[in-house]
Amino acid sequence: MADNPAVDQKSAKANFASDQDVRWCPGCGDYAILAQMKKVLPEIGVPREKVVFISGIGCASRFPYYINSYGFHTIHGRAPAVATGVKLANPELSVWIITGDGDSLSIGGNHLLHLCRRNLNVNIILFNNQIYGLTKGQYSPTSPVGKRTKTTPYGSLDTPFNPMSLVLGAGASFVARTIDRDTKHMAATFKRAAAHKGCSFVEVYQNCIIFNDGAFQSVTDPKIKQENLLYLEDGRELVYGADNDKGIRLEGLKLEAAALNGPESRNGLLKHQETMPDEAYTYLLSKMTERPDLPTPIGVFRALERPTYDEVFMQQIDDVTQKKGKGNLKELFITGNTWKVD
Amino acid sequence: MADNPAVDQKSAKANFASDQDVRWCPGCGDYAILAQMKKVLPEIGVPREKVVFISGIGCASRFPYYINSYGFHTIHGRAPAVATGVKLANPELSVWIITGDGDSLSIGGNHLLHLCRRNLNVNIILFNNQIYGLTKGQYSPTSPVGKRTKTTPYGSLDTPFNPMSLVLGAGASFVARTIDRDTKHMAATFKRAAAHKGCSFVEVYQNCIIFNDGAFQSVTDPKIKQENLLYLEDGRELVYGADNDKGIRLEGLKLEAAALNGPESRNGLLKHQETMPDEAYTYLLSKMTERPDLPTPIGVFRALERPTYDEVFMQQIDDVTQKKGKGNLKELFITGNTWKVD
Amino acid sequence: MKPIQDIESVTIRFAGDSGDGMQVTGNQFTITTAIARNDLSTLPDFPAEIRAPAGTLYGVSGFQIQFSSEQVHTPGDAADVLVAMNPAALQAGLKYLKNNGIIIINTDAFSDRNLKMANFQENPLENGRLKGYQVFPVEMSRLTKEALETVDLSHKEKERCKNFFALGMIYWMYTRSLDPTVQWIEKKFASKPVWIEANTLALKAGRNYAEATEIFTTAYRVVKAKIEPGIYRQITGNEAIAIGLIAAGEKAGVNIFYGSYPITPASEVLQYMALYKNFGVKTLQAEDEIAAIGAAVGASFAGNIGVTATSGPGVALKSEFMGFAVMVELPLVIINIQRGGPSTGMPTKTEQADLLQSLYGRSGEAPIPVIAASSPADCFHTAYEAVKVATQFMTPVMMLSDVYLANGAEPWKIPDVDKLSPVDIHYARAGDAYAPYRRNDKTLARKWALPGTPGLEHRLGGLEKEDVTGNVSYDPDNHDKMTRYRAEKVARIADFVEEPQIYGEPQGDVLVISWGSTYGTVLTVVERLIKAGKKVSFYHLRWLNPLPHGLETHLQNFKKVLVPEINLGQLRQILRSRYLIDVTGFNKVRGLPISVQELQAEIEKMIEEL
Amino acid sequence: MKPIQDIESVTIRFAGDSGDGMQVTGNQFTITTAIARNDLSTLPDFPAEIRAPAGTLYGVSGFQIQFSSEQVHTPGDAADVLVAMNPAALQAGLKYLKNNGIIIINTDAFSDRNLKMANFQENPLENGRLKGYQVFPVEMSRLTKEALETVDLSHKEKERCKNFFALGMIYWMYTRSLDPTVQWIEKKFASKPVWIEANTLALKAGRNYAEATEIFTTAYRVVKAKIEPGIYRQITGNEAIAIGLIAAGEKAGVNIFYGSYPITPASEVLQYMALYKNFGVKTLQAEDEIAAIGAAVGASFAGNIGVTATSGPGVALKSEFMGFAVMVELPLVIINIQRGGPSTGMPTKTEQADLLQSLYGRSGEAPIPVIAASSPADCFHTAYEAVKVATQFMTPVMMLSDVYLANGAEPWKIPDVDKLSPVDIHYARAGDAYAPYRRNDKTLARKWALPGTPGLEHRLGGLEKEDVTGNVSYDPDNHDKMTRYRAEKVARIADFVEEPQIYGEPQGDVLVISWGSTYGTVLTVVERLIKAGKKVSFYHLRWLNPLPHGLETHLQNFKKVLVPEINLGQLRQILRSRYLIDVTGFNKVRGLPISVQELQAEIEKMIEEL
Ligand SMILES: Cc1ncc(C[n+]2csc(CCOP(=O)(O)OP(=O)(O)O)c2C)c(N)n1
Ligand SMILES: Cc1ncc(C[n+]2csc(CCOP(=O)(O)OP(=O)(O)O)c2C)c(N)n1
Ligand code: SF4
Ligand code: SF4
Ligand SMILES: [Mg+2]
Ligand SMILES: [Mg+2]
Repeated sequence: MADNPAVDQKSAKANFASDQDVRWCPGCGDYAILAQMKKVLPEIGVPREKVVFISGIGCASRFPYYINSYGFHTIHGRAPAVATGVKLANPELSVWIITGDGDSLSIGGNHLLHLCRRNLNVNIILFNNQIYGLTKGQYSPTSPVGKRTKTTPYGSLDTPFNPMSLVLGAGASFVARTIDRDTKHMAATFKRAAAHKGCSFVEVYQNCIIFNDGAFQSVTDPKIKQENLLYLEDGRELVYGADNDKGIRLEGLKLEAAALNGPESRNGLLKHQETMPDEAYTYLLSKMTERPDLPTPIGVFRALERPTYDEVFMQQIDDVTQKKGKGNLKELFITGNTWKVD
Repeated sequence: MADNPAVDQKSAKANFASDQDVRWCPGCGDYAILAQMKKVLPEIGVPREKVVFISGIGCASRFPYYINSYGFHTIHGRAPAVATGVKLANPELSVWIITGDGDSLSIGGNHLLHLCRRNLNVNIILFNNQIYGLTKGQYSPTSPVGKRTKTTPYGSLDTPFNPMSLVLGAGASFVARTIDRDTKHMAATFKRAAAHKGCSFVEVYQNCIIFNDGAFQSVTDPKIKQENLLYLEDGRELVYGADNDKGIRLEGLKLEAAALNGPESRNGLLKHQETMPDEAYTYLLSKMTERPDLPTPIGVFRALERPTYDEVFMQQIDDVTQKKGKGNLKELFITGNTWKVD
Repeated sequence: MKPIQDIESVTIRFAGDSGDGMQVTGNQFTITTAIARNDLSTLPDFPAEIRAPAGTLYGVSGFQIQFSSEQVHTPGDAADVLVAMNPAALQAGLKYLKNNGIIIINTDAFSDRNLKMANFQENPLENGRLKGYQVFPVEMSRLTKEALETVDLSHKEKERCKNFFALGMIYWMYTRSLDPTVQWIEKKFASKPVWIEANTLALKAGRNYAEATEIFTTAYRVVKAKIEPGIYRQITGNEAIAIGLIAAGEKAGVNIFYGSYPITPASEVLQYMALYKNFGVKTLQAEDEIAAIGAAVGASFAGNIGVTATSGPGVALKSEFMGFAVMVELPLVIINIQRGGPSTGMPTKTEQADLLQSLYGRSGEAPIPVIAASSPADCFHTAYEAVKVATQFMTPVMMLSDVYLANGAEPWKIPDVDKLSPVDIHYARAGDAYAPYRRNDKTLARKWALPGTPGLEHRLGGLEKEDVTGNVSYDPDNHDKMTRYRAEKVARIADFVEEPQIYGEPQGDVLVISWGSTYGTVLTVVERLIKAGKKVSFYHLRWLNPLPHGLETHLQNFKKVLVPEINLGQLRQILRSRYLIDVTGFNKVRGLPISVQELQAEIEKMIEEL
Repeated sequence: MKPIQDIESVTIRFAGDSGDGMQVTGNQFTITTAIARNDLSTLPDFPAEIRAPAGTLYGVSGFQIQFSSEQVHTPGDAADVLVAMNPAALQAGLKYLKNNGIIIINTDAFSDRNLKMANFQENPLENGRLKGYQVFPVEMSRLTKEALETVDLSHKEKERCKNFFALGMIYWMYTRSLDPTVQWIEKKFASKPVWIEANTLALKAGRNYAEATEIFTTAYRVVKAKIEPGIYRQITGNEAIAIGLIAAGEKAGVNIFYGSYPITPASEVLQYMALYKNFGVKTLQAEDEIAAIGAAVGASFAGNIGVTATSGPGVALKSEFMGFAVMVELPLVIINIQRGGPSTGMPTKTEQADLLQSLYGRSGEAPIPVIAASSPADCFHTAYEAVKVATQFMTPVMMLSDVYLANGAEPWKIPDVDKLSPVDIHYARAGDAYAPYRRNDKTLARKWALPGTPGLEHRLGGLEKEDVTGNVSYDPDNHDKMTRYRAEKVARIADFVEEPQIYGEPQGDVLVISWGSTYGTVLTVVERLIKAGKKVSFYHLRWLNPLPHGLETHLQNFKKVLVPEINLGQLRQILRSRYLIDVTGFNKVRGLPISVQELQAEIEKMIEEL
């Protein structure tokens, strides 16, 4: 650590600020995310020139313009595809995908999931505001049933996706959630994502103050959030509430909230394990947001290492080259049945 | 039942046979699936003219040509989208989507998952042969790691999708698996899918004799399949093996295979429940194929009713019409600020 | 009373912060002007950002209206009057103002902070920067607050009424009645009486201030225009599309299935359609553009009329399904509301650069009829006609609009429902000996056989089909034949749809040909030039594919043919190829409508050089 | 010895069941013919089905070769000799046979069942159906099995060698050495000696049978052609593309990133590329066409050369990213191997109907250079040149091929690696004052700045960019300027690439203009007509965008201009528009190459009517 970390950090932060005017709506949750990212980047130990931010289209996707690194603002839903090319072209780059709930779960759902299954070593930050911001307020695949928006004047009919369950179903190796209003938690989560070798998926609850203000009120309003938030910490029991007076235990294969009112009431409380090899545990965590009786978990749901795509991809090239020798054009040209005419 | 069911069934089966030459490779598993479908259709109680088969592109997707009903052979990966329009245009139709593993999980993955979350009342039959058949033998998103195919001459690097986990993650309400070689089971499964109100997803293990012969040998070879197959039956314990001498029990949140060698060894065996509201149970079933030590479950994994999309969609139209009165063009024209010029 | 001066036409531009209510102000002025029976045309000018920080240049929201005692076809190149609610609005608005134009300024917003944000080094009210204009500085915020002294609202709330104060002043200047706006306020705020009081007071205060203060010396009057009798409403292009589609569905007796994915500037059409569920309209916000058109095609297969709308990047995604629709010959309407391209381009700016994409953006020989709307209200008729041709010919139809039409508004003479032309559909009926690809002799359309009908079971797909039977066929001659059938079917549409009329003499020096939203500009220019005795005529293309039969003759009857387009010459290229005539282009790709002035200059130069 | 007759050129068609090994037979005959120094051109004709049931018509697999002592540019319209291994092959093959042509028939396959499956009511060998042909009935299956009596294989296995028996007969007929094939057999079956024995025996038995039996009376000899000295190999279009890309990558010193999604007929290119990982080639089978091009664009951003290949329906999906690539100005090669359209169309049949899609299938003004290959071997040079222009001009380049080139093969004169033209890249370097959109004076290309380089951090995207800085800009004049820059950059490519040479006199009666795979047919026809004294010349376009500077002059120097295309006149339309010349089209959309005969007849008629 530097002598004066505060100063260092500040200059480092400025280091990642680009010269572009930030053009989100005043009060948008995106600002807080940007601020944390600029704070975290100098701390992950990758020089600016090796950082690439790749986004699709949406309010969230303007993000790369505001970071002074390499940036690529691509097309709607396709950032994971572009990121795949970037990372495979140069595996040394630290690649960050910035996307919105429409960008990544509506038009871009397939690319996101293929990225997760392949386990490319990149970081995906999904700004989930449960709305289409840039196009001015249509519902998204994470908007709740009944939601009235510009395109659902009588209420939405579509059961929303559970982004966590979805990426777990696709085999994501790192899955986490954080909240725009919880800046420290957010910074810590970004750092964990950066540190994870493999595809890191981070859902950020992000408030769209214009078209969906208060969507996450239950977990951001200081008056009530303590009762609704469960902070996941590796090895710690699933305990929550302002007074840590509630916990989660398993009943059969089902999660139950339990009041903690005595030492023995702690029996059977689940203990969080990021590397839980049991598929079911993480999946149950992901489903908690669908249960009105359970709190919303935030933090790292899972961090399991498995070979990354870029790693095995480059390895295969090396192996084949080892085996066949470095390619030689002249030899390639005369492969197969040749004959000579003189 | 008719007096002579055999004859009746035969004529009914002929009833659904189209006049087109079937052009799959001799020995392809698709033939068996077609035969069972033609057998089942007359039994589900929907007249021919109300049946619509919709497919994408691939060997599997030629299917609609061979059924004498309404049929729509659309474009690669997009059958779920087309089916959505068909069903919403006329909810009385019995809509069947026929698709391959490439069609539905590679290019069409997103549409498939959105269909599942919306819970449109249609039936999806995915012919999973773990290969691209029609384009002559490239690997697919269900091909195992290491698989050598035309496009992976040195072995595939991509972790495959688990189709079951994926559709569960998307909220599918009916999920089942069957095998081309097990004709009776297949017929029964198709009937269950047809009977389910909501989006029914059926994975059929299908042998591509030309490009991926024997991919499912462990569950089709009469010599070994008994040890590798677990037949799911609602309310029945998870028991398998030629002599029903093995079972599945839960250890914490993990499934374990157990030898059954005495009455008390049956303690703690899991009992199959199609309507298990616990997310984790069905999810664990879906993950069994990733565990070499566990058998492959076939049958209905889940059959949970929830409102269907077509139902709420039409209901909303009715409600609005009720509330606003049937639309009147003249009134529509003069909505808003009007003025008169004489 | 101050003197009143008669004038023929005026262009006013209201400009302020996004939060200043300029769109409401503009719309109110428009309605009042329409009721006063002037002809008019309007254009809102939104910022690209959702909600830019207050006071910024890129947060300025504008609204322009041209009104006149003569016919008006554009919102005006440049404004006679600029109402600037803050420094940024002034800075951004100046370039739209005529020399010697009037500027009405809310001086209360001219704080140092605001000036800086608007890139003014010094206060332009003080440094002579506004010389050459007629400047009317008004402390609008203060005056509004004063007028509302007795009203039970906070200071901040009161200040929000200042747009009505500004509107009141303008009403005085153009001798307008306050009544329509007062009525509107009463309806709009029916549940919040305090706001009725506040806004009405502000409006009246503005009028009274203008009347009383010495800085306003003259009021103006634009006398009534000759306007066809009828009931009118103000309509934007996007709203007109929605209503046109619904009308066509009703006339056809078939449900409209509208599948779409939001994209600027097409999202609004989905938003309107979603409101009209009581017409049996089915709307699906699909997961992407491909699913949206796929569902529309599916709906068409099952007997609804499938419609989808998008903009350029979305059209790219839909093109595979458009080719499929050509093959399966089902009715389908694809609406492209063009915006600045290529790629994400300039999403809120107008352009006409997707014509070639509309015509050719598919693999294989995949002809699709293309129709373009010429004005906001014309979007109604165009959408209606697109549905009509799609069902009559069993074909996908591409309809083109653009940002300018989508957001622009004009008075729409409400048509008589009973006089709308019929939308005919040829169904195959139960009991028919149905051959899916047997064609109508005249239209070459096949018949529509709906799932659910016993005996008509059949299978369609994207593989080449055998003539008549529709079975899959790889026969070489059959493919050639079907390829030509598909082309010929589209060509024959020209035999059925109305031919455009030439405007002006049937021969002369210059024929101007336009399509889409340049209509208004070209018409204005040609009217002027004809008045000035020039031998200029005008032919506006409604169908771009097929081209009308009469076009060739017209082309030959003029010394020069000019095609103004907001692209690099796309229609021009088609015309040259088709008729081998040296058509000249006038092309500005600036994300803005072509201006009357620049086009007029160009044609005058052309005539001179003849 | 039987007499030997010299002839100039011969076309042979081998046809049999999918399982009969016709492709191997054809390929062996080809190599032997090449070694015997005839010029040649070949075309396999696969069934559309993967593996159709034995004996069916749609399961017939064919292979056609034309070889000659003169230059050969097509596999021949019609065959002199048809080798038919079963009734279906006979039925399907007859339409390709010349009057009085030779048919060599495996009579053992003429069972009732097979006849019925081939749609023969009666045995054509018996009912006079084959009158007008020279029929050679041979019991190939039986004779093969007899010849292999001593070999340790099952009856069924022995019968599988009958294709070598047939080949042996043809070798005798055309006085060919058996050696190359024997050597190939020895290599191919090195690990299965019994098959070496069997196949070699069958081959020799066929030769001996033809030599001995009285039914073959004459053998033929095609003397050596004048062929440029060098080392040759037989190459298909798809293989040539792969090798061309790899060569360009090596020359540039940059890795090729090849992202693709399988589709007929482009999948093979991915299959070849995947083999060559030891060249550092990176291949990704993406989840769809969009992801494939997206990854390629990403790779280009990060410093590889992104390449993607597909066919028509896939191009539709890629078009949004192509527009994006135009905007971000990165090198990218998109290869479209055209097939019969529209939609799924006729996936295994050839067509040239995606030219307009290539040029215009994107929203906005999004110009992309387009280059088309003219022959299987030319695919090498075309792919190479596409990469070269993509990097030199920082632009996406579209390369066109088609089914006919993809599957067809011809001798490729192996080029000298050291003489391949250089592939230059202009990188921005660390320390440069980098402005992402500062352009090269001559090419208008911007510089490539690779992520990882300190100090060159910058951001690209699909929104319109400010000139020089590349910042997002909605400025009207900037947009017009950038739009014209993008167009001009592509236009300037014509200043740098080689101009095609006119074939024949620079003026005359008819100029034939072609592009893509019609090259061979047109060249053959024009050669013949020139020999016959006609004033016909030929100009083949390699770049379709931009068009070569010299083209206009050529067009003016002929009385008539004819453009033969396998579409409804797409290049014709471009030429008419650009040059205002009444270009005539010759268009057959049959999924097949245009035949020499029909084109020749057309031109002769044209000349007559002059
Ligand atoms: C191909 C395409 N389709 C549609 C759009 C329009 N569009 C831009 S952003 C967006 C959705 C934005 O929502 P989200 O991804 O949630 O991002 P947010 O704005 O909420 O941050 C849409 C539909 C587009 N730009 N491109
Ligand atoms: C847009 C598009 N891309 C690619 C193809 C080529 N294609 C046809 S089928 C297919 C995959 C087939 O695999 P699968 O879906 O598993 O079906 P199967 O043939 O194995 O039954 C592909 C890639 C196509 N027809 N259209
Ligand atoms: S619209 Fe919503 S998400 Fe977009 S910038 Fe504004 S507040 Fe943020
Ligand atoms: S290629 Fe495979 S899946 Fe396709 S028809 Fe043949 S055996 Fe069946
Ligand atoms: Mg969002
Ligand atoms: Mg498959």
